[in-house]
Amino acid sequence: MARLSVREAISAALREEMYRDERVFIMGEEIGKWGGTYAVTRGFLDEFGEKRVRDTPIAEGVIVGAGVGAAIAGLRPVAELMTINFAFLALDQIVNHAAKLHYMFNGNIRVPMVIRTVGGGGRQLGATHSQTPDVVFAHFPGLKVVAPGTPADAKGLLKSAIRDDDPVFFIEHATLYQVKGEVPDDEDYLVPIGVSDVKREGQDVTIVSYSKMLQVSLEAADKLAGEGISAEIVDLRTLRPLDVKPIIESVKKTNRLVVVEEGWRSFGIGAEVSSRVTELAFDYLDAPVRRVAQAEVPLPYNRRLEQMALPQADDIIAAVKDVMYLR
Amino acid sequence: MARLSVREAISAALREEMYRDERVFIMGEEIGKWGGTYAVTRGFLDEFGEKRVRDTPIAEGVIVGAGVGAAIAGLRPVAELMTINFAFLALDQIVNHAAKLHYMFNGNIRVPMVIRTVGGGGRQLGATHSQTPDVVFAHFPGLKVVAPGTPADAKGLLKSAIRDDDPVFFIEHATLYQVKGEVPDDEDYLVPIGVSDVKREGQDVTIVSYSKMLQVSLEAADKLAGEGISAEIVDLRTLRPLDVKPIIESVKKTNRLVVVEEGWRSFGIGAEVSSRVTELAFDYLDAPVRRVAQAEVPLPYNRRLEQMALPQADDIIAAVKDVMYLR
Amino acid sequence: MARALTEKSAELYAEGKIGGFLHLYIGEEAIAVGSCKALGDDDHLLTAYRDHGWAIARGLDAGAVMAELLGKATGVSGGKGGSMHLASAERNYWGGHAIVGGHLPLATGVGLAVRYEEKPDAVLCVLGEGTTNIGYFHESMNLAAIWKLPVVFLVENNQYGMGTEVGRASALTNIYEKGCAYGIENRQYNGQDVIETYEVMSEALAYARQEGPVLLEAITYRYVGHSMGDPERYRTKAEIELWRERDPLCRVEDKMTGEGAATFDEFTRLQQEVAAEVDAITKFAEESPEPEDAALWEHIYVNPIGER
Amino acid sequence: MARALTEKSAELYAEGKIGGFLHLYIGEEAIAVGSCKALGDDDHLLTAYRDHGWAIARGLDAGAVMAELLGKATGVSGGKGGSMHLASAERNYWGGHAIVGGHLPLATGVGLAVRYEEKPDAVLCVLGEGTTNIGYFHESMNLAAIWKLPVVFLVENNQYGMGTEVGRASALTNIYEKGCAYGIENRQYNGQDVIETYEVMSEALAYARQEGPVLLEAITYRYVGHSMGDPERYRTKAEIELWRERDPLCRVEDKMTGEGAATFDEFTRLQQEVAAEVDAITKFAEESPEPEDAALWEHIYVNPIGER
Ligand SMILES: Cc1ncc(C[n+]2csc(CCOP(=O)(O)OP(=O)(O)O)c2C)c(N)n1
Ligand SMILES: Cc1ncc(C[n+]2csc(CCOP(=O)(O)OP(=O)(O)O)c2C)c(N)n1
Ligand SMILES: [Mg+2]
Ligand SMILES: [Mg+2]
Repeated sequence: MARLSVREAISAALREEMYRDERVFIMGEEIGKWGGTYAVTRGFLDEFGEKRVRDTPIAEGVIVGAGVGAAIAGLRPVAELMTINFAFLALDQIVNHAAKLHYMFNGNIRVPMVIRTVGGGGRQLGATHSQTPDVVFAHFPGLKVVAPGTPADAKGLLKSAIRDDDPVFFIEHATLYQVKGEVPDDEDYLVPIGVSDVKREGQDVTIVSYSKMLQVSLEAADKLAGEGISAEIVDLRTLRPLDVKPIIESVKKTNRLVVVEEGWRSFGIGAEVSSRVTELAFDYLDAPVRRVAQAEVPLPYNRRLEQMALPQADDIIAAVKDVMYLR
Repeated sequence: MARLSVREAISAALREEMYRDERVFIMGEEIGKWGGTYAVTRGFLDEFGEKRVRDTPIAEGVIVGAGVGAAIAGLRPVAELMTINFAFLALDQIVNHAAKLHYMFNGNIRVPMVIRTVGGGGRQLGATHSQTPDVVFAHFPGLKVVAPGTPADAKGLLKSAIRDDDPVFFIEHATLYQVKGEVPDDEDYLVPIGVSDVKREGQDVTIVSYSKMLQVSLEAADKLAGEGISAEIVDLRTLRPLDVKPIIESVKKTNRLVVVEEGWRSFGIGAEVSSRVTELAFDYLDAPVRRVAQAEVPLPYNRRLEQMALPQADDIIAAVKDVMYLR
Repeated sequence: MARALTEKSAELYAEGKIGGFLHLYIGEEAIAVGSCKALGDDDHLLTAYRDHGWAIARGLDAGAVMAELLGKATGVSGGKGGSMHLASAERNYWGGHAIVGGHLPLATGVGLAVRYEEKPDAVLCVLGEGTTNIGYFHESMNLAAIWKLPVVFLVENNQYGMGTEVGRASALTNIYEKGCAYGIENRQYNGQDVIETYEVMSEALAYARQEGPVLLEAITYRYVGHSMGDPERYRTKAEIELWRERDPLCRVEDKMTGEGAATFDEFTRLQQEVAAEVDAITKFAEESPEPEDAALWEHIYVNPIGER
Repeated sequence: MARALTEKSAELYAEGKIGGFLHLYIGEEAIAVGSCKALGDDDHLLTAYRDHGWAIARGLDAGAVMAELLGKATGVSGGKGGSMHLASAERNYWGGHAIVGGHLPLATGVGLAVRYEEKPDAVLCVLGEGTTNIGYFHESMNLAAIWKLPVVFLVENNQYGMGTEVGRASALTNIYEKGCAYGIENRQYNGQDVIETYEVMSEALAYARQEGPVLLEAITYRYVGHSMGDPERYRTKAEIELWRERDPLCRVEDKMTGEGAATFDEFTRLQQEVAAEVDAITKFAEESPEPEDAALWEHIYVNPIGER
């Protein structure tokens, strides 16, 4: 075990997999000379050389598309999109190509690639640079979508993603990189894709969350504990395919559910979780599911307004009290 | 009143608005000389000339983006994307530009434009050409998203969209164009954006749907009536902003809800409807909400497989019986 | 052969046995035949949706191609891809693709893999002239150029993108000149001539293997509509007739008989053989089974994860 | 003035009063100043995120610009846009935009509106050299060319896109040559010279009004990091020094004093006046109120629809 930040955990995963498999390489804007805009790949260019650490032009479509092509031809590319906001420029490659070729060609073509990107708000970057549109990607069959919330999961899931034979869309969070935690050193430490995880046990209410909002939910749970409320926290980790089993089990115990996501509420991640739980555990629910999410506005630059729009620990606490009929 | 097909209704709306307002013009691939791939704009080039009926290169990004620019500068463009599958190539312009400029510039910039496009499967066009990813667009604040299911709504909503000062994403359906119905002749016949509509009254169960699936739901309701089950059908018509009031009212009466959409179930339109109803009318529900949707696969070419994957009237009937505990 | 098969498929489409879109290649066959002749077995090929001719020329089993058009389990894509999505991993044919320009980045990536693994192969990427106006073209050409990838981009300039004449959509009508913005080798040639195609393509592939990308423009014409059902309001009968005179098949026939390389009788015999083969293929395809219901759920993922 | 204001904003950023990204324009000011001098009041302007210099040069109120950087209600975008999103409908300045290349299609559309309404105006669209590699560049240039839209695309070639030298990302390093793929007028010039900028821009605008699009390349350099916080591992101090010698401000000063058009004293006085003004502006901005909470919900739509 080592104590690593999410940034270090992701770097370690990339480095280990690049040593393990010659076919793994990374490409993207500013990942080489600059060292990655979030410093995840600092030093990689010197360590692995220009062949395996490829700075690209600003051209998101061909960054992903060339990754798809290289994967088809047998390599295992890790293509980086500097932020998820720019992933829209590559959406056609992601959902019409990466996600569909294997099925459309009846298994004759494989696309073993990872698309790494960074989402999230809270850094005053304005409406176009602060989005959390994870749900958009999670909607497409053929893609696997992963969004870790701790250093250990970040490492284990990224390693799994690189070893996976399917296209994986891997979403990091801009304000999680500094978060630290214990991470196994084992070079074969893998966290399985498609398995939700109970991050904190509790009795009174279930909070479902992922990525940055996992950390905020943990913070809320601490405060709630101080008020004598015991919250169980389930971390989705993978958005597609969605693993609801641990959520259902938890809800059967707590009978109350709050879903927390950073993105907009309407047509968001929480809607799916809420619907599934209602479908599968209707009779166990003592209160309607509550969703905590971003105010439905393009995120403003002003710091106060931005923070108003983003879900905070206090919003989670309020929602928990709502489903417990404590207000 | 005249009996028009959806195609004729949309043509009429475009034509009337182009006569009413000189600033309205249409642009897109094959809309001029070819007359539109779905023949919606047949004859328009001769009628209005090259200035107002503009064939474009195959370049979805600039088709939408030039529309946004022209709208900023005071025109009222109607940009056509040949199908919604190609809208992914313009997603950045749609959600990062059209949807955000007004807010980001604090009201100083307006984007009064319509993006018309065509979605839906069932024509054996294969995985990349058969999608119904309406939910992707509905997720973004700043955009209005409209998807009519009848000729009258198609006409009234398109006219409203063109007169609206905000960007409207207008989704037609490839297999709805032939559907006929009564359409008011009045040149100021408008259907308001953001208002769901009860299309059939009933007592036993509420079916929520829109676009093509509205027609399939009506068909299912007819069959159900034969079995003595009375279904109320609410047509969403607008996906953003979503109007749930008529749904809640209906559920308070029927106590049962089935949501029908053509797209994939996970993170789909139905998830949001289901969540909202559970939030707002939890105590009125006698059964968990059921969703009927597309099998979560990239749609296959083979006709039988494709039809298996798409929601059919029989699937709706089965879901209705489920929520009525009749099986 | 490609011609006959395509004409047969048009018949089947008309009979309603083929669904979806069907983009015929009639008039442009010389390009596929000449090019595939120049391609090595280990070279790679990617095309757009007008892919029947290419699939046949690349040596895919004609029965499996026809079966795919009919959506049968024996089709090259198991009936799931359809006419726009023919492919064969064995023949390094990475597909027909239906999103205009979407396969250009893919081809660039295949080229990257070839260089990465230090192989001597080349990649042929086929596109229409209308496709050169989309952003993908620009991004792919630029990346291929700076990384010196072994990709030949072959533009089939058949004068129209659906109903749009080249000059109405593209600032340059000599498409090959667009190579200037990437400082790459480029050339225009007569796509109706199978021999010229072969020669130009051989040279381009050799250059690509050694140096980097090439942009070729084959001047050609499609005799028929963009896809089945095209009303063709955008061009005249006279224009089509003009091009029919330059038909690539007649050209070969004239040339070979003229040079004494083959006799008229030999051609007639060949045509009869082809007709017989097409019948056999069609029979095979028509009699092939539909995919099983279970096929709907197969190949979504290589490593499926049960939703729990 | 632009320089002084920008330097002040860097200070404020360092003090934590400005959030988000802050992209400085130091070293490139001659381009904005010379260009805006050439623009008419009714002409249109669109830029990327490196927009402070442009906003000032286009005549936006400097106090409102500084207030925007501080996220204040008095900012040009009410504090909602931030440093990358300055705009003014009155000055036909349709914004700073933060998505690389995203404003090129917009500028094309503004040009379309100008032609549609048969107005005599032109559109100036400013972009970086790194931006010429994205698909939007290609699609916009082509559309502007075939429709002969009155748009001047001005590339500020400051040698880097973030940490990437022009030649590592672009097949052509003389960016203006990319115009060849669209058959349009194009030219490279010295962006460090305000007078030359003015002259070249005046000519380009005149041409655009009459004929159609122009691609200009201004050779320039940014003295500072891409944005505040750039570690600048990708270039040497010596390179920066070399360019500092070509500083556009010193250039003007040298030239005007050399020609006797102004004295050294006059320049010193000007600098003092500017410093005083910057102080006043900063004070105004700092003392301005924050936006109200209600602002969060305003301007999502022009025609809002209550969710029912
Ligand atoms: C991104 C995208 N936009 C539009 C279409 C619709 N479409 C299919 S083929 C075509 C014309 C392509 O013309 P060209 O590149 O000249 O190829 P050709 O069909 O002439 O071989 C269009 C517009 C599409 N499939 N994908
Ligand atoms: C679509 C997109 N991709 C990536 C980025 C991140 N990014 C911001 S500025 C920039 C470099 C742009 O370089 P250039 O066009 O030369 O402009 P300069 O900053 O030098 O003025 C990049 C990659 C972005 N904002 N948008
Ligand atoms: Mg063509
Ligand atoms: Mg630059």
